[in-house]
Amino acid sequence: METKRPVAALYGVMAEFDDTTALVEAARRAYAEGYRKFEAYSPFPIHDLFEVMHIRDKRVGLLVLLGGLTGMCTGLGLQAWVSAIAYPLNIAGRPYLSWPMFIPVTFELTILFAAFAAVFGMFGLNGLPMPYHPVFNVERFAMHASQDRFYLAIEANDPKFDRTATRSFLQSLGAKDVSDVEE
Amino acid sequence: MNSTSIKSRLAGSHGRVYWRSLGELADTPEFREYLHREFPEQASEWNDPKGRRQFLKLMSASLALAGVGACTKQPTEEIVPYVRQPEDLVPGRPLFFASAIPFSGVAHPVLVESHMGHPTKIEGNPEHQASLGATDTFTQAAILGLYDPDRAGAITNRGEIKPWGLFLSAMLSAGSQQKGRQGGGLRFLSGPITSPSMAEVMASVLAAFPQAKWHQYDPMSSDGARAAALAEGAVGDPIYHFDKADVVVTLDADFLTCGPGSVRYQKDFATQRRITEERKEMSRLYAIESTPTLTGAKADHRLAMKASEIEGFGRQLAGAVGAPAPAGPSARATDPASVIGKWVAAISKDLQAHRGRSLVIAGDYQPASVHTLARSINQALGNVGSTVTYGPSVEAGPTDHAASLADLVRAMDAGQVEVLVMLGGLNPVYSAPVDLKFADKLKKVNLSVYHGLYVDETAFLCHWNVPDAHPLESWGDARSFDGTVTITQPLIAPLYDGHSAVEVLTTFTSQPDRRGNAILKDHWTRAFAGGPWTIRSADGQPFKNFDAFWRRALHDGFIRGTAIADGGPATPLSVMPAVPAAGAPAPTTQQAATPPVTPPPATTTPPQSAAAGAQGGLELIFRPDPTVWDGRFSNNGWLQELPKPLTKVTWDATAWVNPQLARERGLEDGDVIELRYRGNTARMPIFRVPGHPQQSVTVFFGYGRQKAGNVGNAPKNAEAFNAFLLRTSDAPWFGNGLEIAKTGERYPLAATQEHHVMEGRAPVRVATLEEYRKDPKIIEEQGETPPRTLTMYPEYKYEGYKWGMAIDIGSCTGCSACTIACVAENNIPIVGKEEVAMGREMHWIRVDHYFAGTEDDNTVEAYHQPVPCMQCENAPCELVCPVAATTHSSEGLNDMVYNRCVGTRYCSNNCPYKVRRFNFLLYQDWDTQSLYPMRNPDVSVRSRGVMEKCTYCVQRINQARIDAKREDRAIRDGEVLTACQQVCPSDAIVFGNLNDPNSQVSKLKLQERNYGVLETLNTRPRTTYLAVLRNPNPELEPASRSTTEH
Amino acid sequence: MKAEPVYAPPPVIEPGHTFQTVTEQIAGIVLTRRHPYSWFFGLFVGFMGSMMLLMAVTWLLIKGTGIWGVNIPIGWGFAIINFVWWIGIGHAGTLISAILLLLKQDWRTSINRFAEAMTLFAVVCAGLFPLIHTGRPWLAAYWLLPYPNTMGIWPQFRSPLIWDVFAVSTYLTVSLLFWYVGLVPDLATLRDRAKSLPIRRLFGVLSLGWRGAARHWERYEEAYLLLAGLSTPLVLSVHTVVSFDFTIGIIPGWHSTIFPPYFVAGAIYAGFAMVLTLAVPLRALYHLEDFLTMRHLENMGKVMLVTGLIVGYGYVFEAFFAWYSSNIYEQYMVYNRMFGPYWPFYWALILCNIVMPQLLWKKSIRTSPAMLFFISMFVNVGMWLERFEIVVTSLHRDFLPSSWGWYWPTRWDIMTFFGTIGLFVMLFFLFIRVLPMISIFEMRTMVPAAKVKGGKAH
Amino acid sequence: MSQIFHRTTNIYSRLSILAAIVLAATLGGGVALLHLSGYNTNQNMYVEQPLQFSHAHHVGGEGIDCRYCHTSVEESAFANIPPTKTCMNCHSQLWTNAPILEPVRASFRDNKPLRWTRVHDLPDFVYFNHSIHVRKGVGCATCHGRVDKMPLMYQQANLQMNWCVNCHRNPAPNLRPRDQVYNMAWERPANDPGLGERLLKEYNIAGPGQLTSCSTCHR
Repeated sequence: METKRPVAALYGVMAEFDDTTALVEAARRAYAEGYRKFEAYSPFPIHDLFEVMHIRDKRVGLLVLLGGLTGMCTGLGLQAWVSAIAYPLNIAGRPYLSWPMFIPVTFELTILFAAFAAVFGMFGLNGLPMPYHPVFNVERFAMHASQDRFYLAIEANDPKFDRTATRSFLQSLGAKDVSDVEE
Repeated sequence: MNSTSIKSRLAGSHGRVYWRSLGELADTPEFREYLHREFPEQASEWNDPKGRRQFLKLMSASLALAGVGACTKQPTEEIVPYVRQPEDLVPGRPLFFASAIPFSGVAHPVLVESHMGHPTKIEGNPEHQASLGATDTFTQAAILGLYDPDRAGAITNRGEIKPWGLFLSAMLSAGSQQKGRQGGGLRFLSGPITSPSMAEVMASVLAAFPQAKWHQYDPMSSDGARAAALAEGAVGDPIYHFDKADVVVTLDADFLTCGPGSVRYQKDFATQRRITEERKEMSRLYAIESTPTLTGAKADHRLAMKASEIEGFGRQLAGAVGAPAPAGPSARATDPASVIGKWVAAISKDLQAHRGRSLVIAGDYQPASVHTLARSINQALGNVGSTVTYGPSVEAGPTDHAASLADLVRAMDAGQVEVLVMLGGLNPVYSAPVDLKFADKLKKVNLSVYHGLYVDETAFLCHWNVPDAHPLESWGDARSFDGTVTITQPLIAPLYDGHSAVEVLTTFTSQPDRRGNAILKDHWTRAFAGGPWTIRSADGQPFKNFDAFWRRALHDGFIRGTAIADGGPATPLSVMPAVPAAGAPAPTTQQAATPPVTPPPATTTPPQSAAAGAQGGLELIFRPDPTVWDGRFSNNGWLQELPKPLTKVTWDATAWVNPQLARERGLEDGDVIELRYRGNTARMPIFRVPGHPQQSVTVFFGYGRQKAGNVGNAPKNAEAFNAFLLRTSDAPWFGNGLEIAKTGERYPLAATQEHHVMEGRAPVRVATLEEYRKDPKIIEEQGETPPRTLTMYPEYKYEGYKWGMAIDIGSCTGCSACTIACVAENNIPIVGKEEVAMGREMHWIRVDHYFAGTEDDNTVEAYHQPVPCMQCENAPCELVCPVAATTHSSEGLNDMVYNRCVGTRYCSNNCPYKVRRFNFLLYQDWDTQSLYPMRNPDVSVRSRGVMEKCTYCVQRINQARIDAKREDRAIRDGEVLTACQQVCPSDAIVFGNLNDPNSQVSKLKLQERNYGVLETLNTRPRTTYLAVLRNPNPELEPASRSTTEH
Repeated sequence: MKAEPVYAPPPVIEPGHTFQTVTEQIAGIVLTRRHPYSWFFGLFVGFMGSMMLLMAVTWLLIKGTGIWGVNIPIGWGFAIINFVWWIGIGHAGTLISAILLLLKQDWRTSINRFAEAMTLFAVVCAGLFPLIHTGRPWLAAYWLLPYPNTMGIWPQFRSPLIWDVFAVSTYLTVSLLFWYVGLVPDLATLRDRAKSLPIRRLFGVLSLGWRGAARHWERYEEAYLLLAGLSTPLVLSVHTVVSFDFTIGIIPGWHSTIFPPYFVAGAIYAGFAMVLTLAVPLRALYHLEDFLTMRHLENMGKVMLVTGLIVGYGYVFEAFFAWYSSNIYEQYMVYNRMFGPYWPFYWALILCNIVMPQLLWKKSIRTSPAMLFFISMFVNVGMWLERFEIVVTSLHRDFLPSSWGWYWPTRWDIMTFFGTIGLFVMLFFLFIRVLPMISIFEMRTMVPAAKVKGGKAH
Repeated sequence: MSQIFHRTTNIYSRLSILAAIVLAATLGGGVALLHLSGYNTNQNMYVEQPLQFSHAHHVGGEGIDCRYCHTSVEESAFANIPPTKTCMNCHSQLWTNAPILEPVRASFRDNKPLRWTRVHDLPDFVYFNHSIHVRKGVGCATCHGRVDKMPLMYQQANLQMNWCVNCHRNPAPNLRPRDQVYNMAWERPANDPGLGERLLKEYNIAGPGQLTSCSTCHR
């Protein structure tokens, strides 16, 4: 981790912590410090982190709702159209629109569409897939971020970002190791 | 599987266990494993018993099938127009020709439907008194017989194919040799001949060869009746008129399903018993019989006794009604006189109360003495002339067949027979009495000629084989049971180079090699000019010329005025003068031609004396098989697969025993027993039949064939199931001294119905006439019908036509002609025994059969219920089909769209009537070319994996609708006849438009005995039933009456 | 974390584990070169079974359903029995993942992954049967799906079979998504632990470049929760719809309102039984005692006991309704099940599904892996017998005695059935080889160190 | 080296998703088009015939009525393909030795039928009936097109089920007065929009309920 190396474009600076508490604390401090464009990385979800970073994305829920409604309309509409308009047939003496019989399919389609919305919506909002990301340039990050270490990265495009100041700030948080993240 | 374990289970279960199926009782691993050895799936898949559908073909077929539904291209097809189109033919529309299908020489009048020159369906001839539009099963199935790929294909001499010319010269030389000896070594063997033209040819042959002899043999014909008739001189043959009979007593007679008159008899009998708005009375039937028959099943009172005891009963009855009876044994001493006495008293009282309106019938399989008794009783009751008329025989030169054959065999044995010509495919090597040893004696004949449809057991031992021409391929004439001369005309050129019997016979006349057409026309030209016949046109006037007469005869299919009733003569066995001359034919020729009259042979003497009853034992009763008769239909898959009445067993013969006897001997259905009888032995799987005489065993002819063809040949383990192995000439129909032994072997039987009790569900509803008169609601009360308002949905309206069907099970005799008619009309495949055993038969209309009564008293009631698709308005099948392959038409038909069906079988599961049928394998025979032209072009040929079912013959409905629309009118009532309705001899099935209040079906459905099966499910079946009404004699009201459980 | 209850349940992870050890032990199973011979054996057995299935199905397509024992009246035989059986088994996974998640049952974490995998494979096996049971799948495939076609004709949406098509395919899809979403962070872990570049790239692609950012985790958790919320009604609906296949019919023994609940209970029952059947050997085989603790096994035992009782309740009430309705057809159906020709099946069913599970009342048995395995085996068999009862004994004697019949499977039926078991085994063994069979990242949250000092959440 | 992907991979990963969708769509569309194409339906496809019979010449040129050859069109399901005799009615006088007619003369001479290839070939499970359509005022040209302008016969309609069903649902637009049925050139009068409905009543043609019942065409 030689830090003197001249860096072309800088994505930000990254600090490594080795337990959850430190990370959460660091995140709180960073937020308090006025940093906004920073991101915490952990091998499993830490709910306190969401709080201290004030993360709350309602769009996923909204997408799911929309998905569900679309599914419901599709299901009901399809069946009604097929049975009453496209080719009305006398089935077992039932009327063309014997709607109680249409409930199961409607339900299934509701669920299906909602589920699609949830998953693809989530990945979409997370900007995944994104196989390449600057943070992976940090070797230790690539090794440990998904296993047993915790990271806080403050991005260069944060208005308050100042290379040296931010570095020292991060170190002050008791980071085990602070390193530049190249673009 | 040992019987003790079955017995223990039997003991455990109670009630009518003996009607439960073998399988139900014997469901043990061993039995299963055994079954699998019997029907290894592999074997049945790789080499099909019918030997046609081989694996590879099937594979290709089913792969080809993959295309049928999927988006593959239509294969390119050709159109091949005529070069010169026949005048009367409209391509795409069938033509109908009147013709006749002879059965044991007697004509069954038919109309044959022909599509572009292929006969495809046989209907009864509605104009003809012997049919009135109906036919029996055999006649229906004749269409398959025509196209049977196993038919004899060529004239052969010692196995080498020879042209007709060579055969002709061979016969001519044989003839010229015989000429010198007056034909001393020349013998002819044929069945009974009723054909005037053939009789004349025969007469001329016999005239040309005075020493030659003509022998008649039909293994199933009734020598007893014939002997009795001969004894009466010229006028001994009875014709019954059930439309006049109020009380009918049968002495072991199965007049409803056996005998040439049965079709017409069923009609009259049914009419006489049908309760309608107009008719409130019905006739009463007492059946005194040995083997249970369908006639017995219709009886209001049925008394079972040994066949040998019938005569005694008849004698007592005669005594009771004061009819002169020849001396002989009286009713059995063993039996408590009370029962017999009670019955005799009651019946005779009833008979005397209906003098002139009653009728006593002797069974064909009873000796002459019983026929004589019946006749004298009828005379005493003044029935002769009203319910029965005795007239001349329709057979030319009737004679005792057993004696005639014995005579021939004696001659063969003595080496007197140099040339033997066997006409008309009666297969004596298989069917002659064993004691004659026909096969051995045949070897002593220098020149044997066999003429028949198949290369059968006899053909294999003869020098010359000449293929017979199927009735649908040949010209000819024959008389129906009522004497009407009926014309047979060809609808198609002989498929297998066949020649009719008369054509073969002419080779011995002065003008050999005449074609059937010429012979026939020549005969009737002369007969028209002057003969014993009184030929009249429909309006009773004589025809102006022969052509008018002949055109009419061919159009009608029969010659009016030739019926016995219209004064038609006995079929003359004589040569008519070539030159038209007034007056009767020369008696001299008559004299010359009369066949050797044989003295009344042993058979006509009461068998129990001849049958050496000394050694006691059981009584053995012989019967023709209900579906393959004496084996002449063995190779007809339709008939083989037709469930046999009362047992519903297919493809096999069974020996019938009374359940009680079975218990005594520790026998279960399917146990193979060995029958020892007068030094002969045969084997047969048994079947327990309630109502069977306790001390008798009935065996059926027609099985154990070895040279019948791919369909009819018996499997190795069934070759001994041949009743002919036991038949001796002195006891053709029954006799004492039978010993049976359990072999320990089991033989799997394939039955289409295993369970014959109603389990309190009353699919068949029954009441006595009295009960019904008192309270017509009694029928309705036997089931519950939910109110039509019981639904959350609005009701579907049916404007226009609203098709429905009413089936009168009071009239249904269970003859199953409807099943065969349906098979023929709707291209229904044969599936084979293994598939039937697995429960995969394809019949669209089945005839359910239920017993009621208890084992011990023999007053068993049997009911028959034809079950087609109910065409439910709330069809459970439609609701569950995922692809809408079965939906409701605007006329209320439950349509089945084969090409849409994916084969989930859900519809069948959900059908409470289980009338749907599924092509589990590729059942339809796609490979046998000769079967293509047989199929009905108006009905799709279903393929593998497709559900199918009764459509109410929608092809006929559509044709009728289109015709009606083209004429801007509505379809008339009765214009559309479903195949089952059209064939039904007792008019039990009526189909029509329910929206027309005047249609016959609407009227029937108004009757209070009209009910729907399982209406409690709110399926709203369009097919409903008219309940059975029985008319018991209060004095004999059987205890078991109430056991039609409800 | 929730407030400490008076009774502290045994931990779902043995003490002494760190993030590192958890990761190593679970991911190690996938990334190591060495693995027990028993794995090869299992895979081989599964492969052989699959080949047998292939053979049976090929012959079926060539010949048609006639090679099976089905007939009229018993139009459905093994195919549908097995379908329902597999679908039932296929319920545990999603159920564990979804419902237990909603119920905050943290012990689910160590079993949900392979339970979900099991679900997927079971549904695959199940889905096979409706396809082939027509003998002509090429038609079923394209007539059952609603799409504009040149015939202008559509599926018949009143048929439960169409409902099945939608329910099962939806269930398969959603389960797959659920499973995959759960896998993504672990795939990232594997990506980062793998040695060779190709493997890393492979996992890299599969993990979509997951990097564990807090914002991602937030959306991730919300989506996962919603997915659970959706799967819960779905999983209940699927077996309800399957039960409609019977209840919509009018056959006595099918046409019954208690079917939906008791089918669902039965499904959970069967599902947990199968999870146990797999968990017990896996645990021993890969030394996962630390993660699959006794608590898991015991809890599953309890669930089986409860659902087993519900199922028993179903049987009792089937008989009760028959008696109470005084409907002769229903009554005969029940009588026929108990004392008819197929009576051994009924009593075997009672033994397997009702009697044996009662042992689970005893804690010593609930905590004995061997016994649990033994009992779960009985339940697997019992649930199959239940479907046999419903399909065969209901159909073989319905309304008209004249059309009563017989069913007996042929060798092809049996080959197909065991074939699918083989397929299932093969897929499962492949799965435990190439993917972490326990959710690593969720296990990490179970490590004491995951707890944020003075934190509120968790 | 800790990066296992180049930065451009991000673009590719997104593109690949798009590509997959596009690919699926094109495949589906392709299959659909093939299914609708003449390759599958034989629409507008010429077929090899034993001799080059020209409807354009006989109908358009000579003005021979359809029924002269297709005799049973009014009474049967099958309109009939004329027997060789019909051809010879004229061609025993006309063009008696035109080489093109040799197959006809041969057929007539040695009594061997001409083997035509079907142009309009419905599946065997479809039961179409000419007589009723003709009777109800559906013109020949409605389904067969301007045969009088076809030197060689080809199938004008695609004959797929929804093509049939569309007319069965709403026959009015395809009806014409009975006397115009065989008139190839008949045009729907622009000044009489109500004609179809009027004929519908006049010929009392069944409603869609009956016309779209399965058993109307399938048995």
